[in-house]
Amino acid sequence: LEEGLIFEIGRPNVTGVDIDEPAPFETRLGALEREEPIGLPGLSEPEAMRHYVRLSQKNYSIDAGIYPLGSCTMKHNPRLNEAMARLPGFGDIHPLQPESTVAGALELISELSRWLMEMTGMPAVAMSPKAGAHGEACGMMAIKAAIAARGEAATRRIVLVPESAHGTNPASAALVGFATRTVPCGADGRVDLAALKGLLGPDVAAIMLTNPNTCGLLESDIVAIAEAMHEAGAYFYCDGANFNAIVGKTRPGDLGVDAMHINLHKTFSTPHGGGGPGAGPVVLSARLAPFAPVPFVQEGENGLRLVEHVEADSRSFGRMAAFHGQMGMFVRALSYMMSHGADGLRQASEDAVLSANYIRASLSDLMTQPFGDQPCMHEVLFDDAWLKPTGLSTLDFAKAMIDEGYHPMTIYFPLVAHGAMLIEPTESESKASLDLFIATLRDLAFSALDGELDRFVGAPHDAPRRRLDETRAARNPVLKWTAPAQEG
Amino acid sequence: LEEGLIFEIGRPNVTGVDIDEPAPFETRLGALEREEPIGLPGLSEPEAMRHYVRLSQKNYSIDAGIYPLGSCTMKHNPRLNEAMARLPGFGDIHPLQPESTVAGALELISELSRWLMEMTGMPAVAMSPKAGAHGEACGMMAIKAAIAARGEAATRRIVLVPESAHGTNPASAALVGFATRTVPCGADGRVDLAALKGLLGPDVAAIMLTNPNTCGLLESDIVAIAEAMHEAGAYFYCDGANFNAIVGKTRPGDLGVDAMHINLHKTFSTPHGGGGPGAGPVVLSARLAPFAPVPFVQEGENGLRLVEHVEADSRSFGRMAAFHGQMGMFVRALSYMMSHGADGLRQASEDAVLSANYIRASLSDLMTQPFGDQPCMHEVLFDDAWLKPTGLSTLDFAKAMIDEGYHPMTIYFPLVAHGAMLIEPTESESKASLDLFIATLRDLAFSALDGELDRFVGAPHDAPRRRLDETRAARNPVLKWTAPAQEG
Amino acid sequence: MRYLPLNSEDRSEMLARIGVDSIDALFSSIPEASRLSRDLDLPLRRSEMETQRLLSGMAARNTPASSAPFFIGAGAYKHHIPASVDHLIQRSEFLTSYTPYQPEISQGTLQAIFEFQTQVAALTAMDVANASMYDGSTATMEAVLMAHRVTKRRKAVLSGGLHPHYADVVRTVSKMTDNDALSLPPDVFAAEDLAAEIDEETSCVVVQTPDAFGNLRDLSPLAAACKEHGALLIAVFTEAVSLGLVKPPGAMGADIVVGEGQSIGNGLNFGGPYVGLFATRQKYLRQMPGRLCGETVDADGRRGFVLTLSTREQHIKRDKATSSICTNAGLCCLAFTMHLTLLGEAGLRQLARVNHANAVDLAGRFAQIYGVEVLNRSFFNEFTLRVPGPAAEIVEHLAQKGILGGVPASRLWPGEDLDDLMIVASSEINTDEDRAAFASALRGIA
Amino acid sequence: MRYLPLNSEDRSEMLARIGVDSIDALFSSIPEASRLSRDLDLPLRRSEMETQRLLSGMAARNTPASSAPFFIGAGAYKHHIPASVDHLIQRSEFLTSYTPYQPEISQGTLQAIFEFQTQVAALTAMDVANASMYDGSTATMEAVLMAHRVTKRRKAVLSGGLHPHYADVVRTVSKMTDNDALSLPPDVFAAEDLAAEIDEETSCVVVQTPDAFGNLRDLSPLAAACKEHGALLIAVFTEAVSLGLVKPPGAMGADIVVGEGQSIGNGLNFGGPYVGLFATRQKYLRQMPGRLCGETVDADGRRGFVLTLSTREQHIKRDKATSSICTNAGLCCLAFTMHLTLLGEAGLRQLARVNHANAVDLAGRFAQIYGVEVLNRSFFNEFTLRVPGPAAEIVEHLAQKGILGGVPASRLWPGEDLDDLMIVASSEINTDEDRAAFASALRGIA
Repeated sequence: LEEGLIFEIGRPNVTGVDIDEPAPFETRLGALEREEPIGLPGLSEPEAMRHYVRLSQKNYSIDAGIYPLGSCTMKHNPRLNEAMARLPGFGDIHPLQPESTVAGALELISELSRWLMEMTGMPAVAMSPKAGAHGEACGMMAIKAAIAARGEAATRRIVLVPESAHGTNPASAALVGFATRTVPCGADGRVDLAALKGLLGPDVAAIMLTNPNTCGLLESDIVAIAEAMHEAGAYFYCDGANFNAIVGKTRPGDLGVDAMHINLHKTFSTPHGGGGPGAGPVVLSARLAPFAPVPFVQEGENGLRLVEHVEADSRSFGRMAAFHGQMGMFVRALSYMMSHGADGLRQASEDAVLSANYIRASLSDLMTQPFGDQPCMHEVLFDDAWLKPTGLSTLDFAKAMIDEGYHPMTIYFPLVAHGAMLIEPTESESKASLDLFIATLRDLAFSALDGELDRFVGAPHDAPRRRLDETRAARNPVLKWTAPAQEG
Repeated sequence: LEEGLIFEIGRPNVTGVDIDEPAPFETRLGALEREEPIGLPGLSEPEAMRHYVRLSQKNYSIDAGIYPLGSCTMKHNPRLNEAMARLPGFGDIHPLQPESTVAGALELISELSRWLMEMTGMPAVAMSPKAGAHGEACGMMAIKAAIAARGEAATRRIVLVPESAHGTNPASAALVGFATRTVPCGADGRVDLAALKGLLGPDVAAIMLTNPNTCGLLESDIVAIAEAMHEAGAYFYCDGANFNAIVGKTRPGDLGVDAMHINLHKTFSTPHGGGGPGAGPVVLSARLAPFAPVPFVQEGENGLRLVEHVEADSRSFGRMAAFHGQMGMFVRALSYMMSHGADGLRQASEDAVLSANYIRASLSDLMTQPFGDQPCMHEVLFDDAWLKPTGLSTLDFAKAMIDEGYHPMTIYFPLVAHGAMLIEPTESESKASLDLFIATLRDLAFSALDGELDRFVGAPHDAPRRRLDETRAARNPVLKWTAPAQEG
Repeated sequence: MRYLPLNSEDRSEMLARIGVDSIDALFSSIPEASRLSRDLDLPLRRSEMETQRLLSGMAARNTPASSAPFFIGAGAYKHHIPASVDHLIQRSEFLTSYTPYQPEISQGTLQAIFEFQTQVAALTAMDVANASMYDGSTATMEAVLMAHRVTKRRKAVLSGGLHPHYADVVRTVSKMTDNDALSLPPDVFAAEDLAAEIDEETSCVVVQTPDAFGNLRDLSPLAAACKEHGALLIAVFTEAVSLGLVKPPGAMGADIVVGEGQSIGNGLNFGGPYVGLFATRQKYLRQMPGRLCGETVDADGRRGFVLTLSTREQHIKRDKATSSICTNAGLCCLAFTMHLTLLGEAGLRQLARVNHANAVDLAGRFAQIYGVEVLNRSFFNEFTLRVPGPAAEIVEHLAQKGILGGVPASRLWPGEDLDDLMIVASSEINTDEDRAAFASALRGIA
Repeated sequence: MRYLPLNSEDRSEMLARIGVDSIDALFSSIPEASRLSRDLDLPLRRSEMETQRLLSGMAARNTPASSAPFFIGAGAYKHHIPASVDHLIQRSEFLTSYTPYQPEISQGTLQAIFEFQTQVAALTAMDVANASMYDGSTATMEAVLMAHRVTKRRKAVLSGGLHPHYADVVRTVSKMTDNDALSLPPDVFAAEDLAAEIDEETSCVVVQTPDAFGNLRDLSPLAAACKEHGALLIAVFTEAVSLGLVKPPGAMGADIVVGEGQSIGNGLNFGGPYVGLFATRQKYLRQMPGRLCGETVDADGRRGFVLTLSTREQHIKRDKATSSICTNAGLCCLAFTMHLTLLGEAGLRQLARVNHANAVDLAGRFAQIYGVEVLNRSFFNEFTLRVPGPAAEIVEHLAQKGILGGVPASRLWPGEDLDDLMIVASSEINTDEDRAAFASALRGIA
């Protein structure tokens, strides 16, 4: 059964909400009452329920299968966390209630901050950024403010970004008014330290480095990089998207990092929700801490206190967003952290790395790796060199996985690998699940190498949709429903 | 992907629950500690989540499509009701808490009773029966107790049951120690009044009559039947499974009914949950009210009071089950009733009847009805006469519906129709949904009449399973998993 | 009305297709005198917000178990249920599906039932289990009726340690069917001699362990006595978690094992819905009440599950059925299975150990209170206290102090001179502080 | 640990396949000196029950909106959300899916986004809407940056009626990028002359309606002034429900419309997660930030949906992208769409009417209190009160009396001499009794 759009199945005079008629009253809208129809369809509750249940059934989900998207960290989302975020004491409090009525909320933010600071070895954290990229912007703003405070605003305007970086890195740097310069990647998949040093100078504000990097490799020169940056008067921003690989094993603060955002929705399992919401708190070194944005929770004489404005003697660079950050995500992340504890968090990182290497070791005889077969961290990167003789693309291979019941891995990222396939199993998969996944990929790989092209070129065959025409969508964008022209 | 049994994928030393080790202590188990392994597999939380999510995806559900099971009343299950039943004040109270701590629970039971009594026009209700059949047993026990109180226990031992009755009716009568005798059905699908009268005598305790009956027809002689029963010194038990057709239109009490169970999970939409739980309160006439079982909530001087035992001067026949009934279902049902109100409840019955007749009118040219084309109540009954020339069975037709994305109707019930197909759309379907359902059935019917047998005989083709071998299951029952024999 | 998709335009079109003028034409078979010519004397429809407000108001007039130190058991137990269980049973595909009569599109429910049956058989150490009964009390009643069928005898002997509600249910049905149910008096110390009550008319002996006073009972001698007289031994439990730590009835010779499954996966709910467990020996399979799920294969030879042996059931056998049960406790047994799967063998054993440890700790605290006495020699997570004075008043006092502290025996067995006894349970939900608060409050009152 | 499926046996086997001796061998690329050689100074793992207990304890130290007469708005609004919305967004397939980069197995999310985009465009009366931003404040910031790109100018004029947090966010980014953001002083009476501030360097004017003081503003004259100077008009709203009753910005000539969508489908959550709405005119499509979903067909010609125009986005365009946003507010926009679908046109209009009626009623009650003054000539469901004395103290007093009664203007605009103003909202959740209690309490204090 095909499911139409609400605009096709709904009607403007149908509603799934009963609202009592108000007593007669005189409006006070000035002359600004809406006159025209809005054009919104309504559905009764049974119809709405069915519509969205049916839509949901067209989605893949981590609850139903492994979601091996490298760099995205699709792991188990405990339902305890959902229940906790929905406690009225968290879910049903207003950001501008009197402080005396939200003591527990401030306590939660403070407690979460403590965990984040200890895990990262950093002395401060800005809680308000709303997602990873927003956190990057926050970190870069702190760096910019620090540079301005040193009187170097006009000269230090360059941010170094490795080839393998997430696209958000250069975009966030640009948002904050920096120019970016690319740092090449060495033959081992890591930043070329010599090349990096060659780029350093009085015009360089910072480097944005993902660690472990997007090739799934730990930047082993990281301490040297940090030292080089600091010697050159620049800052070290770390993209924390892959922090889940190293929790409890090493601390960014101990490596010389000045700022790092933490994706609560990756490392600490607040669910992705089909694209969000996330949360991106940013830990800051002592050098950057004074520039942290408002609001923040401060330990005061009478307990915790909420600072909502840049106070007179403050060097805070300003505000990232309205209110106090992604409280709903804070609750989920703290629930996750408290459940794991120090021991469980380290074990989770170890299991994530173990599982990625297990996949690597189980596929490396068939599939090629751009930087050779070396231990990886929480994700393993293959390229398409091994597919060359077959004429198939990474996309074909990925789409064929769908017919086997799997969501594909991340493809064509990072850009440093040709036809990249980046696999991140996370710690949430059982060995049986990994074994079946490996067996399926091996079967597909043999099939590709044996020339069974139909299995790939037409894929997927068994999904709610066959391969979709993305070019057509972009060439003639249809971005909303419009009523078909009336006949007649 | 196939999903194994927990016994195949789980391991006894794996757990998805963290439980702290207790401080050392001395057991006080006597000598009765368990020694042998239990044989229970465990799954970590992510594995358990995935296992049951995947299993769920093999189920049809009312949320995803029309579920036209006649006599089962699969209607929309509002999620408000689920939320209300989970309020800690309802879901997390113990049946033996001090009465002073459950005032709201008694209030809810009292309020629900009030609604049930007014809707049925009956002066009393026994709340504790756990499902429809349990309610039938409760009603029959009240009748038996009343007969015994009249000193006729030894003589009045026969219960009349129409051919078209639910199987629970004779089974419940038998459970209570009655013998049953079958009342034939007339050419119009209704009880043959003359035949019924012929069966009456001093040995008859009661009739169990479903109204509207299982052919979807209202027993239009009902008042005469009630009078005949009463004149003969017998009682009139009404099976309330189909009460949803007549709420607000007529009241069983006004028709002369002495006892009727109400399926809260049918008429009042507490969800079926794949087979339960239900709830089957029984309304009672003034003649039967004194015999109602404990416990019950009584209006006392200081408000409501819970009566848990048969008190000295009471004629209560005893107890149906531990504690006070299906509280969780009570909350859901009352939430449903309060949402609808008197107006909405009547409208729901009208819409249910309207929808059934709409289906009837839209299919009656193709499919045959055992008692001719006459207005039906909330469900419409077809037989297989029209399928005769095709050689196909009702089962084949039903299974073919699965391939079209539909759950089949009730088949082979009631027994009075040959190859019965009993369709109940309920009030929850939109006209668009009904139209599509009708179009699909018409298409299938034409296909059958055109001799496209493959579409039916092999059906279903596109379900999680093809047709299952029920004979094999019954011949050699395998009712639990057993470990495969070890190799070696 | 938000739940009704049809609007007046739809209704008119549909009436037109049907060929009648008005909706009332479709109700014309109701005798005119019996048609309701007025509105029901009930409130009109309410918005979701208003309904929620009213029901929340009622709920607020109850004291939830989670809001107070909580020690009530006596047939219903509060345990921590993992959040994932409630999430999973609310999946549309489980919550809003029907009894799996069409197996091809109900494999989810069917496979879960098959897992449930296997788990229950393992827990009880029996051969076969059914797909659930309404609750423990009705399962007990069904077990007695089954024993009558098997033995073709009509007398049940009920232990004085059987939950009194369960005994009431059995007695009520026995009275209706002119069967005999011999109830022994409340057996606080598990000292009754049940074997002495068995005669050649006895179809079954019904005995509970842990019993209603919390005592653990060794059923083996009784099983031997039953066997000797051709009677069946029906073992009952109300606390399924106990089976993680104590010897299962099946290992002590029970012929039928029934019990309440609420305490695994299901909340208190003021007494329902709960889930009745029912297991027996293979040889009695065809006399078993209730639904059964069995394994089979589909047309392609793939394993699948179906409801089976329905020739025992009411919809086929009608008045000759082994039970009148139809709707059972589907979703509750699903919750049971999910929780037990999360626990697994290791988790259940650990959970049971913690329960026992907490009860032992609590009993130890009470032992130090002058005038209070723990009567049990053995127990799992529940025991009986003798208190100085009417237990009902003490329980009420405790409630006023914010402690839900147990059930007075007089509430369960009124008129049996047990006024100074109360039954107290302690599970993993109780903290040290909870137990200390209870002991301290009791010391203050007693 | 309950969330980790691997046990030590699994780990050993996996290490063996990998060919290393220990897990630490896989972490050998961490410089030895930087390896953490101790446990983190944090508690060890906790059971679900214990975690729940601790977090519930924190939650209990807050006062939920539903527990008191509640009148706080100022950018976040409490409305009744149908229970079905929260149920639906918790479906595994929505909650635990990723951004729909693989459209063939993400049609559920994609179709819902397409519905969302259409709904937002309709509500705002604009041509195109994106798939959501983080919240209203960041959407406003993105709108200003977009206006700079479109006009190739660098100066934004910010109305004194703009939510001060929103203004702060715009100013913060402007400062970082050496752009100019001219903020007008708090404009209590909607009396500022924004048109007078537009010059040839002005890229955009940012104006909110209903504004932060609750006033409704006619944007049409300002739109004309913007057009005249080649600047864009950015219209902002923080209360999406208002669009059911008031003239939409698109009908008054706005070029970009941004706003907070929280109040439809989303709870208060102490400020987040919320959902930023972003709509503009077709001609500016390629300058738009954020994700877009578009219609296309699959290999069989069936309609389907995909993410499109990603050449604007960071993962393709990197430092030339129209925004750095990646993760947006997916699940919140889903909740928005579901709630709005349940409302439909008729429901939204009725909801908006009830909100307005309740606010008018409340304002009427306040008008009768000596010393208290409603300052607005027009408003939707929120207005500004002048009170005799510091509003911050009055709000605190009200809280102590169990009423959550509004936001002191001094909390939003500190140091601006607005100490005697408070901003008060009233939605459909307020009963007559709530409003009477508020008025009576205020009379007692003021």
